[in-house]
Amino acid sequence: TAAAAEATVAVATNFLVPLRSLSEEFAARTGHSLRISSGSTGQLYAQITNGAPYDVFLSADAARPRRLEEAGATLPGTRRTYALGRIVLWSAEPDRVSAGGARALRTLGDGKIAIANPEVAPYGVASQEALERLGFWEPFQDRLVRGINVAQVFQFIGTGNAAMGFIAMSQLAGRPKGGEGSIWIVPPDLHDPIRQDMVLLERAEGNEAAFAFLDFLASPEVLARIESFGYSAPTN
Amino acid sequence: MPAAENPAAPRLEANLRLDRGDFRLEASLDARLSGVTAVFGPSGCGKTTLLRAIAGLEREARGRIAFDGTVWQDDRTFIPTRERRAGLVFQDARLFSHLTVRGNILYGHRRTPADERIFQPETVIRLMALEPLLGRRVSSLSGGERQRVSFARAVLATPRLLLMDEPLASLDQDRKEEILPFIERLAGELAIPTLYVSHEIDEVVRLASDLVLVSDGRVVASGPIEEVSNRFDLRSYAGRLDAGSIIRMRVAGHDEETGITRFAFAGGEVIGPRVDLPEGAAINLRVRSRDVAIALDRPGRTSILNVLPGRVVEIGPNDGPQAHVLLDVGTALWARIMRRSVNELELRPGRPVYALIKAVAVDRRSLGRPTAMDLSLEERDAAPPDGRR
Amino acid sequence: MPAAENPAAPRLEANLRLDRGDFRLEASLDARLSGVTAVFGPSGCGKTTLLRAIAGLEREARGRIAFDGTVWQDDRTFIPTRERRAGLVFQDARLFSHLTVRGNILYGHRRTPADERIFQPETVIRLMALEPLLGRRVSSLSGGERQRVSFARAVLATPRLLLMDEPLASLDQDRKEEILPFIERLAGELAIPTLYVSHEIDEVVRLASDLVLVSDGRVVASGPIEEVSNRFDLRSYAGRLDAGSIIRMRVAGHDEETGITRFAFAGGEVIGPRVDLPEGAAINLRVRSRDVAIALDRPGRTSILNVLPGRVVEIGPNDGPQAHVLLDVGTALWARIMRRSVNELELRPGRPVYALIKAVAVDRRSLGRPTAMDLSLEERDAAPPDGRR
Amino acid sequence: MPFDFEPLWLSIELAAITVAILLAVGTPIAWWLARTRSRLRVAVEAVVALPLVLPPTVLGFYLLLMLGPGGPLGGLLLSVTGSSLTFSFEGLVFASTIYSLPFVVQPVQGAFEAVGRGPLEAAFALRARAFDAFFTVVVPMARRGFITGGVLGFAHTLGEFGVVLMVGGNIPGETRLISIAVFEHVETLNYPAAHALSATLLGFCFLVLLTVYAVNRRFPVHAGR
Amino acid sequence: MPFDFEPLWLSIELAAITVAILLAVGTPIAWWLARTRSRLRVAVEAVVALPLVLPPTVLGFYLLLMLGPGGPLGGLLLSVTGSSLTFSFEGLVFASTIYSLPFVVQPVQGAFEAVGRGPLEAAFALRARAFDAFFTVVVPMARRGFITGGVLGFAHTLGEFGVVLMVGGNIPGETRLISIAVFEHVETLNYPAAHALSATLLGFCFLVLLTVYAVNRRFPVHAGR
Ligand SMILES: Nc1ncnc2c1ncn2[C@@H]1O[C@H](COP(=O)(O)OP(=O)(O)OP(=O)(O)O)[C@@H](O)[C@H]1O
Ligand SMILES: Nc1ncnc2c1ncn2[C@@H]1O[C@H](COP(=O)(O)OP(=O)(O)OP(=O)(O)O)[C@@H](O)[C@H]1O
Ligand SMILES: [Mg+2]
Ligand SMILES: [Mg+2]
Repeated sequence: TAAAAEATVAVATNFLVPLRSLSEEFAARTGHSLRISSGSTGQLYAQITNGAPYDVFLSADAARPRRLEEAGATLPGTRRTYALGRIVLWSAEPDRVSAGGARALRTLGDGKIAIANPEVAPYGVASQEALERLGFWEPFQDRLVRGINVAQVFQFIGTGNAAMGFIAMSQLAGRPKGGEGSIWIVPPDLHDPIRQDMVLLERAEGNEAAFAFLDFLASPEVLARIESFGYSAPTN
Repeated sequence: MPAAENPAAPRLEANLRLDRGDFRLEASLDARLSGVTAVFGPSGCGKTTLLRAIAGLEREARGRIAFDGTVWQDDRTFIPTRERRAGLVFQDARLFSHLTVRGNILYGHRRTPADERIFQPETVIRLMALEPLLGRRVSSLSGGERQRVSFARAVLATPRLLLMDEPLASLDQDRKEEILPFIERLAGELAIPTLYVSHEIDEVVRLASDLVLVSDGRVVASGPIEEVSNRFDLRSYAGRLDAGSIIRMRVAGHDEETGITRFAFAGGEVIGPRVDLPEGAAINLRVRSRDVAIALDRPGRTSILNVLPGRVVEIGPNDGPQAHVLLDVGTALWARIMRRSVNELELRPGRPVYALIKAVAVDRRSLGRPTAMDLSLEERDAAPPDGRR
Repeated sequence: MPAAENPAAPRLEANLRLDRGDFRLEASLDARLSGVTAVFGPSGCGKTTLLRAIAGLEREARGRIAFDGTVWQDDRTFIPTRERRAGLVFQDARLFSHLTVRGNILYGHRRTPADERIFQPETVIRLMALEPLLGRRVSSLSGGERQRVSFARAVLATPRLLLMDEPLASLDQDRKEEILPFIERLAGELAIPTLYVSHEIDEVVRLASDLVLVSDGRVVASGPIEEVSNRFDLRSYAGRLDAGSIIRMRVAGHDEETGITRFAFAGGEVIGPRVDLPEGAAINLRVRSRDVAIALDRPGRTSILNVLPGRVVEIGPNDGPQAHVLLDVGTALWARIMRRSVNELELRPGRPVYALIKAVAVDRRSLGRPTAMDLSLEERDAAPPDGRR
Repeated sequence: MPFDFEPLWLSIELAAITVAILLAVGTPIAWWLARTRSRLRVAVEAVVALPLVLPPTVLGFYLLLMLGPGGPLGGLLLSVTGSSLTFSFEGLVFASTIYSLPFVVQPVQGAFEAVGRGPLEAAFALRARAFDAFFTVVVPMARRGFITGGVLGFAHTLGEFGVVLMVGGNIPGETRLISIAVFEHVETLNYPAAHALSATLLGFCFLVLLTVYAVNRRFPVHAGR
Repeated sequence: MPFDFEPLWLSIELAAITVAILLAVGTPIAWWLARTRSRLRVAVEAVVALPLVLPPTVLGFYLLLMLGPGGPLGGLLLSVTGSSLTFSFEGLVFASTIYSLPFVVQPVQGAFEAVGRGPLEAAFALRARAFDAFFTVVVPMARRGFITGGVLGFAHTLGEFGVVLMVGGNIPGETRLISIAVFEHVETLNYPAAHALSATLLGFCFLVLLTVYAVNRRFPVHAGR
């Protein structure tokens, strides 16, 4: 149909790997291409409000796309949830947390438990909620270490510095040998949904690639792919 | 010829004032500079500061400096150092540690337009015996080697006025003997007037035609060296500076066999060690007053080869146990003898006497023995436009 | 008394080898050091390097050094500089730029145990006229002021061996006159042997009892100064070093009115400018060979006050137009006269002659005029344990 | 994924340009600081060191504010040149320059002070003009300071990523530097790639530093005795 | 939210301790580098500069590996002291020390080289022992280098963020530094708080630097003439 276009996508780091893989499919299917910039959600937000040349914003939360929309920096009607995050409790030691729930957490002893910083990371908020609902938030205060994001939490645990911690399920899914150590998939009812929203930015006006990408992400095949990356499909 | 008597010599006027903590330089100088003018004074009296101010390195110095008709500095003007073309040999060498000896020596030369250059680097290098050092880093040089490099460097920039701050202080006598005639020629034949700070009385007396006496930041006297150094009112400043008498003579003849040269002057002839000058050449000889004895009778068979008849002109005021006696032997001649002899010999103005001078005490004062310098003068016209290597 | 003749004087043995690019130090020295031993040699011959090696600052120097019975360095030992207690006055002052003059001066003093200290800081400060400078930053000092600080600093650390590298090069004559007697006493009465590098012939001759001649990295001779400086085979090294004759005398009497002192020696009496010593005191006098004339007849009425009868002992080998003639006037006396006079006067060994010496040419050689130093010696015992302020 | 050299070259280019600018800008500042007797000197010294104090991302944030189209500098630039500096290679250069300035100014200033006025005066007396003397005497004698400053500035620009990520926006081929690429690999748990890139970076820098120091060593500035 | 001073004090404490350790550790290294004729010197110089090249988070990651219970150093520490260094203030100190080492070593080394052997030799000849001479002569004469190094090290430790976040784990009262706090405010769009904290940090550092430079200025090391 139309000539091939290019859209610049600003993506929260936790969705970078899935996006890279999806962008090939996108290109194959639509003939358009993506330029991908990644960063933390807060960083991307600050950049966007200061004129960054992005067409599409894939956030790790729901708040910032909304704020951009409120500020009128987006194309109306383009904000939607593209994935729901899942958290898992992970330990590098086999069987340590397989039992799940309070039993798993009780094995912590003097060790450290790592979560993403709830102040800045949606996954951290979910982790905090899960701990609170299981009644461990208060008792663990002195054993809590906070990573800037789940990637850092993964490193804390992977290097054995933290005994266990909450990471994104997508992190394990993205790894060839995702099964090492032990995991417990946190049931969704232990935390509010981690909505990862996207929005087209003002700059995407008339950019066919950007609109095509919006549709692409909502297609059922792609949603299935997103689930395979360790997310839940959005329900809207 | 002392500069003061030479109307063609460039005139240096300086009226400077500079405060440095407790020290105040307040120097007033108005001198015609030709040849070497010695700057003499005790340690810490402000000689270095004065030279620096003349060179334009003391921005805070207030006052006026004019050289050879150009105002270098006054209330409105401040000509920078490089345009003054004042060559400086610093007391502390100040070699460029990142350059080799060659790099140091050629630094100023390369910045001198070819038509202003007087010397070939090779000439100066040979004279200063710097060949073996050329490729060396300056950090490996000995004290005297540094001084030679510093000296060569300044000279090769062909300054209009050379300011030397104890340039030969750590050189041995032989090396000095090589370099002194070179300085004399720079100042004399090449007309690069030179202010020369030195504590070495011998050096001062040998080199300088004029003398600037500095004390406690002030210029207390300046003028021809014999005059200043013999002025009785300046004794306390000039201290042990014993210039003696400088006598202009002509070479009257050589006696190859005994290694003797005869010099003729108004009062007759004097004998001294051989000098390499053709018959008839003019030369300044120096006779120190301490080397002159006085006799009333012509002595008999002695090794004292110079016996000059004359008469007493004046006897200096009381100067401790010693007395300075001015004789007229066809020219003025100072003698320093014990006051007791003045009494014993009943010396008084007008009395006929003989002046006795050992031949070995006759110093040729300028026009040193031939050195690499003589070559340099021949090369001067033949010099290629660029001395770079 | 030259050290070589003094069996109580500490012995310095050095057998050193050090390579520095093209330059090789290969010095062999075995000398008893008492008083001042001058190190003399042309620029770049290795004097500084030799002193540094003796002080233990040249780690790469191979060989053996022993001083006063202690091995400082050999194949296995290397005593560090501070334990050698070799005081160094560097050619380039090397003051501590972060300290004031006072801080510099007291640096070594504070590190010297109270019972080893010989001087009060006040004494040395007074002698060097450093009072007005005490609070100053060293960067504001003049060249001569730096040297004085450097000198004071070294002395106040009470070294066992003092190594001085041209310490007085930029000092004026008056200041030198103040400091030289101090050095003489350091070396003489306080028995701090001193190796003293200088290019100043006058200084060397005045201060040193012994001489080490260095040439091209090697020690070519060492021994009592009169001997070394008069050895004909060393003429080419010793160059223009004219030591003359050093004669031990007693003060025979003063003539206050004429400012004259009479000195008695084996051959009679000599007259010279007044010295401040009591009658009967021993003193070394120096008579330079250039100041001695020879006569066959006793001269008549002249200002030459010293006429010493004697005879010719020896006439030196051909040395250009000049001749060195050794006389016996009751003591050995060298005369330098023109060779022509040797012929004219038909001088030959055994011939009776008169030696003529102007009184103004009689130099007292050591035991200078009284200075702050005299005070310091009195203070020595009364010194409080700590000189800090 | 084939080894992607682009971020490496881009980083080297950025570091080289930044160091060049830092030397050009930092040298006069250092010279002024080393020479002046002005009372301002102390304040300027402190200001030069300040960029260091802020966390890089925060500094980046402020630079973004300042350089963005709404910022004071960015607005000006926009109206003059038609584009602001953010999200461009030029913007990275600007940000790195600000951020690494103290690394260059301070060592160079120290070296200038150590050289002192003496050599300059000697050069003037040898007919050198001010610039000539500065470049042929002062600069070579202060070489150690330039090397220290250049190395710190270069290495720091290579390694820095907070500021450049913020100001540059991680745009492939334009502002995606090797430090950001390494960071991305770590963030996405692609450790082998991170190790490989880091090793490349380290190896490259090690060689560069080795060369710089080896060359420097052959020309010791100061007398060893 | 009341203004939370804890991260500020913690940061200052960290920076102060780090600088103290850096001076203690960096000085001998700098001295060795300035004096040695070993061929190793060039390599060591390069190695010292290397931490700079890695992006902080990457360096933090490697430190995490090294210091973790499975790492070479962490394992050793664990068996000796019962705990590894990660997620503790001590760990931050260690990490900051590694990270800021070149900032101290290089200027100090430069200053040592500028001082040269001369003053040391003079001190030895004045009976000073090696340590005495070093501290009473070499160090004061190299003061400018120490100040440069100390300032760069201090400011950089205050501003550093990637490494400390990684190694420290952001534990309030223990490893939560002001740089992290500022970053959090920026990330959460709490700009007023970020501005306030940044301003406090800058103001404090400005005063510190002003004092350091003003004091230094009163004791110029080198002759001005
Ligand atoms: N790295 C080097 N390569 C070659 N020669 C060197 C090196 N370092 C020193 N020298 C030479 O060693 C010699 C001895 O130097 P030293 O400083 O001991 O001389 P000196 O006798 O003290 O001279 P001066 O009276 O001029 O101070 C000098 O000729 C010097 O050039
Ligand atoms: N900042 C200062 N405060 C007080 N006095 C100072 C200051 N700077 C220099 N001086 C003094 O100025 C005087 C002149 O110094 P200058 O270097 O000109 O002396 P000089 O005649 O060259 O001495 P020398 O023969 O010893 O080299 C010295 O007494 C020095 O102490
Ligand atoms: Mg001077
Ligand atoms: Mg020497």
